[in-house]
Amino acid sequence: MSVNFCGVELAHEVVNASGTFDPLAARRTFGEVAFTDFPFSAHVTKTITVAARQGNRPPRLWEAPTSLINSIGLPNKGIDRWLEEDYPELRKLPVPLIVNVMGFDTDELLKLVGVVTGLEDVVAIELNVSCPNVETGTIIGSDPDECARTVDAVRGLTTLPLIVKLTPNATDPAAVAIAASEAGADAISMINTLRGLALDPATLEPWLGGGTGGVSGPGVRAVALAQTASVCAAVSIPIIGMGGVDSGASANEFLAVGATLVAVGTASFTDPMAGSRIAGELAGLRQL
Amino acid sequence: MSVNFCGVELAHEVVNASGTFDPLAARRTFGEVAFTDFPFSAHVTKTITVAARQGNRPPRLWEAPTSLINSIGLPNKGIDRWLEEDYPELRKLPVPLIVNVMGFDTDELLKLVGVVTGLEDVVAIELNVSCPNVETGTIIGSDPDECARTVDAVRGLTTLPLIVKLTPNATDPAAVAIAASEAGADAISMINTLRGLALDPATLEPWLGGGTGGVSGPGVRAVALAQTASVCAAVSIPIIGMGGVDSGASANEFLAVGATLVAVGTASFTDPMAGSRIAGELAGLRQL
Amino acid sequence: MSDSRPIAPFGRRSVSIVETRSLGLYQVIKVQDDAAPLVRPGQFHMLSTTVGWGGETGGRPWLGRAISFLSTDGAGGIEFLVDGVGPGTHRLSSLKSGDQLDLVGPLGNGFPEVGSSDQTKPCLVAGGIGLAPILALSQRLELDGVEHDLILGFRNAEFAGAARDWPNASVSTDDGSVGEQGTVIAPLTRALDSGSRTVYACGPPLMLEAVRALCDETNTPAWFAMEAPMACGFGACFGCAVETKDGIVRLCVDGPVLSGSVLAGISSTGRVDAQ
Amino acid sequence: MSDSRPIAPFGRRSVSIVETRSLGLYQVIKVQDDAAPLVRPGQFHMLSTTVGWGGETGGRPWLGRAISFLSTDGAGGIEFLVDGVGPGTHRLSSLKSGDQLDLVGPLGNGFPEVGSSDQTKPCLVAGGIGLAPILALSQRLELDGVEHDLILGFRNAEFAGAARDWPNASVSTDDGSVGEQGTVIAPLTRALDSGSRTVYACGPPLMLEAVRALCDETNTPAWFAMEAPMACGFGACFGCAVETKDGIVRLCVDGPVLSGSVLAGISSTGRVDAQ
Ligand SMILES: Cc1cc2nc3c(=O)[nH]c(=O)nc-3n(C[C@H](O)[C@H](O)[C@H](O)COP(=O)(O)OP(=O)(O)OC[C@H]3O[C@@H](n4cnc5c(N)ncnc54)[C@H](O)[C@@H]3O)c2cc1C
Ligand SMILES: Cc1cc2nc3c(=O)[nH]c(=O)nc-3n(C[C@H](O)[C@H](O)[C@H](O)COP(=O)(O)OP(=O)(O)OC[C@H]3O[C@@H](n4cnc5c(N)ncnc54)[C@H](O)[C@@H]3O)c2cc1C
Ligand SMILES: Cc1cc2nc3c(=O)[nH]c(=O)nc-3n(C[C@H](O)[C@H](O)[C@H](O)COP(=O)(O)O)c2cc1C
Ligand SMILES: Cc1cc2nc3c(=O)[nH]c(=O)nc-3n(C[C@H](O)[C@H](O)[C@H](O)COP(=O)(O)O)c2cc1C
Ligand code: FES
Ligand code: FES
Repeated sequence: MSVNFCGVELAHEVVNASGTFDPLAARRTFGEVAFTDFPFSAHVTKTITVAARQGNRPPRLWEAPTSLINSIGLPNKGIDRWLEEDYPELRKLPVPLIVNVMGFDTDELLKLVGVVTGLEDVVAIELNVSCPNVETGTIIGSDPDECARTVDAVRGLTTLPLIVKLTPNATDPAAVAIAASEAGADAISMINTLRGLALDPATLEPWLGGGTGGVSGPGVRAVALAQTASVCAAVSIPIIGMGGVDSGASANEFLAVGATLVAVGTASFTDPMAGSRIAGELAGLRQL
Repeated sequence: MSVNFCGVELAHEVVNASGTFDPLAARRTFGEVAFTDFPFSAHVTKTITVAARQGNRPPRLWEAPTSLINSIGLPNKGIDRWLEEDYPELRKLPVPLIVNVMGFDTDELLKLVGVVTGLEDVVAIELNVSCPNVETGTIIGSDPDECARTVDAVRGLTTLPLIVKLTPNATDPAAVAIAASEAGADAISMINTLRGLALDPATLEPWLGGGTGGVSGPGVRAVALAQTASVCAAVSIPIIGMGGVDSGASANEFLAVGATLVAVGTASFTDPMAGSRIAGELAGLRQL
Repeated sequence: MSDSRPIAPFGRRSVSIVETRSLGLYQVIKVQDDAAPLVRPGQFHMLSTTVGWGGETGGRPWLGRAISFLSTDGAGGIEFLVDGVGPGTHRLSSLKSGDQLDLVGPLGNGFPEVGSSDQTKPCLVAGGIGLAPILALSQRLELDGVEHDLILGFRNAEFAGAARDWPNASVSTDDGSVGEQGTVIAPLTRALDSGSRTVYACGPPLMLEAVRALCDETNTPAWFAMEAPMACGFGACFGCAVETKDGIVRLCVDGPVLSGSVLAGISSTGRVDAQ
Repeated sequence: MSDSRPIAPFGRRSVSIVETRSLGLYQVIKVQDDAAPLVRPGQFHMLSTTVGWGGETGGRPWLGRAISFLSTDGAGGIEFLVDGVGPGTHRLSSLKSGDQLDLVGPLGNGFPEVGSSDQTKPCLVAGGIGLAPILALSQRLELDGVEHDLILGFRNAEFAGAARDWPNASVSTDDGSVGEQGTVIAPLTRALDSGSRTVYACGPPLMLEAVRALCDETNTPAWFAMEAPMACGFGACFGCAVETKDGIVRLCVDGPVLSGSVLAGISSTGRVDAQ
C-alpha cells in the first residue's frame, strides 16, 4: 500500500491535516504509543509563523450540523521556539515531517522556508497561503497572480517539494492551482476550511472570538471533493485531498478523483486513531 | 409581523427559495389548501428561461450529511408556455409573485425582463446570475464587472424591484453585491447552491447526470450566514437571506445579520408546510 | 388534467406504529393514520422517523424516504413493507410498536382504477420489494371481486418468504429454491398466451424492462410503478426526473405509475438496485 | 514536563452502560471500562453514544462531549454525572443499561495528588454539575483517610437532591429551600477562617470567580476544575483556549485543573452557562 509522493515513499495515503493533530500533546495524553503507533504516514505540522502567536480570543469552536466551525487563529510558538522545543521531539516520530508555514509578508516566508529546508527528516514544506497579502489585502490563496508570486519568491530557496495549500473560498481554485504549478509548486493540498459564521443563540452576536470561522468536517466534503476534482483535472502535480474525510470510503473518493494523498483533520477529534482506521479501511477496499 | 420589502408589504419574512416549491404540483398533491394556505408570504418562481429546457439527465439528487446535492439543470417550459399555462394559475395564489429569470445572453435577459415587467401581481424580478457569460465564460454572478453589466443592461426596462441572486462560489460575494447595487439592483438574494460533487459508490464515477451539483440544506448554513453577513455589511439595499434555514431560530440568524427576508428551500422537501412553520416560529421568537 | 387521485393532507404529520412484523427478509410496519384513510394502490408516502433520523452515521438518513403502501384497512390502518438497503430503510426497519413515524402523503397517481367490468384480466407482476404496491392492488381487486393473475419473482427462498400469505400466487425464484426456477417472464408469457391481459408491474429496473419489452411485443397494455431518487415527493424539487417518449416527467407527481405506452425503455433511473 | 497523569488508551473505545439512575436533576450513568481502570479525580472523558449520535435534530450532537467522572470502583467501573443542557447531554441522559457508549480518555491532568501528610486541610467546593469531579475527589480522600471539608451549592431543592448521599456535606441553595440560604461563599469563608486550607473547586464560572477572588484575598492555595468548549480533548484542535497569566493554554491538556495562581480571573470561557 506504500505510495510515492513527490519522490518520498510513504507507508499509506493518509496524512494528518495541518493543525488537527499535535503529536506532543497526544503523547502527554496517550503515552509513547501515540508516537510508535502514529496514525498517519507523515506528520504535517500545525502552521508555524515567524513570531509566536497566541491565536484568537476564545470561544474558538462551534458545532454545526456534521461540521465544526473554528476560529483558532494559528496559535504557535514561532519558528525559533518550535525549532528548539518541538522539532527535536517530532523527529522521533516514525514517519517523515511535512512542515506547514505561513508568512505575513515575503520576508517572513523567505525566513521560514530558509530555516525549514535545512532540517533533517523534513521531506516537504507546505505553504499555507490563506493569509492576506499585507500590501494588496487579497487573500493570497484566492488569487492566481498573488499565489504565483508567492511560490516564485521561495522556489529558489529549497529543493524540497513545495506544497501549496489552497483555500476553498475562491471563485476558481483550479486557476490558482495552475498558477502555483506553473510557478514551480510540486504539489497542491486542499481544502482549507470554508468561511462560516456562528451566532451566539442568546445574543445573536458572532459567537467566535475571531468573528467568522472556518468550517470543516463531513458537512464540507461534497464541496471539497468538487474542488479537488477540478484541480486534479487542471494540473499534473500531485494533490493532497481533504475536507470531511471520516472513513476509508470517503478517503477513496478523493483518490478516485485524482488525489495522491488524503489528509484527515476533524475526524481525528472524535477518534484519535481515525487516521489508522481510515488507512486500514482504504487498504480493505483495495482488497475487494 | 408584516414586512416591507422594496415597497411591497408582505405578511411575514418567509418566502420560498426559487426552484424549491411548485404551487401547481403541490395543488395536484394536496388540493386547493396548498393555494389557500400557501406557506410563504410571496411566491418566487422557479427560474424561467427563454427556451424550454428539459433539465439535466437523471440522476439529479444525492443526499449528503444534512444536505442535498442536486443537478436539476433548470428544467422549465420556457417563457411563452409559462405565460400561457402557469402564470394564470399562479395569479390565483393569495400572495404576490416574484419571477426568477435567467438569460444565457443579454438579448435573452432583455426579452425575459421585458415580458415579465408588464405582468399583474408580479412585484419583483429575481435575476439568477449563476449562468456563464457565453462570451467570456465567467459565471456572471462571481464577477463584479459582469454582474454590473448585466444589471445595467436590464435596469432601464423595468420599474419593478430587481433582485440579483448571488452564487456562493465566489471569492468575494460582497464585491459582486456592491457592483450590482451600484448598477441599480434593488435587492440581493443569496445564497444559491455551493458547488459539490457526489460519486456513485459502486463505480466512483460522478453520480449526478450533470457531473457536479449544488449543495443546499443545513450543511451549508454557516457558509450562507457568513456570506449574507458580509454582503449586508457592504450594501444598503435589502437582502433575502437563505441557505439551510429549517427553523425559526435559523431564520432569525439571517435577520440578525441584516437580511430583510428569509427564503426557505430544501426544508420544504421534508415538510411541505415548512414555510408556515418557520414563519410561526419566527413570530413566536419575537414574543419572547 | 382530470386528476382524481386521492389528495394528501397538506404538510407532514406524525403517526404511531401500531404493529411490526417480518415478512421474508422484509419488515412490515403498520401505522394508524387517521388523517388520511384514502389511499390508492401504487401511491406512496415520504417517511422518516421522529427520533433517530438525521444521522446515526454522519448525518444520513436526512431526507424522507419514498415507501409504497402494502395494505390498508380503509380506516387509517396502513401497512408498509420495507427492504433494508441503506441507512433510511434500515432505520425504518428497526422501528417498534409505539414509535413515531413522520409522513407526508399519500403521494403520486397510483395505479389506474380497474373496473370489474373491464374486458381484460389484470395480470399483476412483482419482483422483490416491488411486492408492496402489487399486493396493495391485489388486495383491492379481491375486495372488488376482480379476478386476476398474481406473479411474484424473488431472488431465493429467503426473500420468497414474503409470499407466504398469498398461496394463489405463482412464485418463481432465480435459484429455483421455491416455486418455478427463473424470472417472472416465463409465467407472464404463459398468462399472456392464455388470453387478453392488462399488466400491472413493479420491481427492479431489469425486470421491468423485460416485462415492458414483452408487453410491447405482444401489444399488451401495461402499467409500471417505478422508482427514482426522490427528495420531496410532491413535485417541488424536480429531482425524480424520468425520461419518457413525451419528455422528462417528474415521477412523484406524474407517476410513480407510468403507462408502458410512454416508455421507450426502462433503465435504472438513478437508484443503484440493491437486489 | 514531569507529567504523572494517568495515561489513556490510544483511540476511541466502546463500553457498555451497566447502570443508570437519577441523582437530583442529574443522571448517573455507570460503565464498565476494563481498558482503563486508572483515573484521577478531575480527569474527564470525551463521550458519545454508539447509536443516536450524529444528529437527532439536524446533525447535532456530532462531536464528543467532555464529561468528568463522578466515581470509580478501581476495577473499571466508572460513573459519570450528566446535566442535560443540550443535544449531547440530553442524549447521554437518555441512555439505558446495556446501551453502548464510545469514549476517549481519561483526559486532562486531574487534581494534584493530596497526601495524607499535607499540612493544610483540603476544602472541596462544588456548584451545580461541578459536583462530579469534587465528589470524585472526596471519594478518593475518604479512601485515603484524608479529612476534608465538602461544601456544595445548588440552585434549589430539586438540584440539591444530588447531595442526598453525602450527609456530611455542607449544603447551600440559592433559594434556601435546602440547607443554608445563599452561595457557597459563606460556608467557604467560615472554613477558611477556621484554619489553613487548600481549596479544590468546580462549578459555574461566576461561582469559581467568587471562590478565586476569596482565595486570592486570603492567600489560600486553590485549584479550579474548569470548562471550555472542547472538540477533541487531547490537545489536537487548540479550541479549548483559556487565558491565564502565563498566556493562553489548552484546557484539555494543560487543565482542566488550573492553579488559582495562574488565573487573573475566571470569565465564562465560551460556554453559555445553562444553570
Ligand atoms: C415511489 C417509490 C416507492 C417505493 N416503495 C418502496 C417500498 O414500498 N418499500 C421499500 O423498501 N422501498 C421502496 N422504495 C425504495 C426506497 O425509497 C429506497 O430503497 C430508499 O430510498 C433507500 O434509502 P436508504 O437510506 O435505505 O438507502 P440509500 O439508497 O443509501 O439512500 C437513499 C438516497 O440516497 C442516495 N444514495 C446513497 N447511496 C446510494 C446508492 N448506493 N445508490 C443509490 N442511491 C444512493 C440516493 O439519492 C437515494 O435516493 C420506493 C421508492 C419509490 C421512488
Ligand atoms: C473538562 C470538562 C468536564 C465536564 N464535566 C461535565 C460533567 O461531569 N457533567 C456534565 O453534565 N457536564 C460536564 N461538562 C460540560 C459538558 O461538556 C457540556 O455541558 C456539554 O458539552 C454540552 O453539550 P450539549 O450538546 O448537551 O449542549 P450544547 O452546549 O448545545 O453543545 C455543546 C457544544 O456546542 C456548542 N454550543 C451550541 N450551543 C451552545 C450554547 N448555547 N452555548 C454554548 N455552546 C453551545 C459549544 O461549542 C458547546 O461546546 C464538562 C465540560 C468540560 C470541559
Ligand atoms: C481546529 C482546526 C485547526 C486548523 N489549523 C490549521 C492550520 O494551522 N494550518 C492549516 O493549514 N490548516 C489548518 N486547519 C485546516 C485543516 O488542515 C483542513 O484543511 C480542514 O480542516 C479540512 O479538513 P477536515 O474536514 O478533515 O478537518 C485547521 C482545521 C481545524 C478544524
Ligand atoms: C432542487 C433545487 C432546485 C433549485 N432550483 C433553483 C432555480 O431554479 N433557480 C434558482 O435561482 N435557485 C434554485 N435553487 C437554489 C435555491 O433557491 C436556494 O438558493 C438554495 O437551495 C439554498 O437554500 P436552501 O438551503 O434553503 O435550499 C434550487 C435548489 C434546489 C435544492
Ligand atoms: S421528488 Fe421532488 S419533484 Fe419528485
Ligand atoms: S479540546 Fe482540542 S485542544 Fe483542547
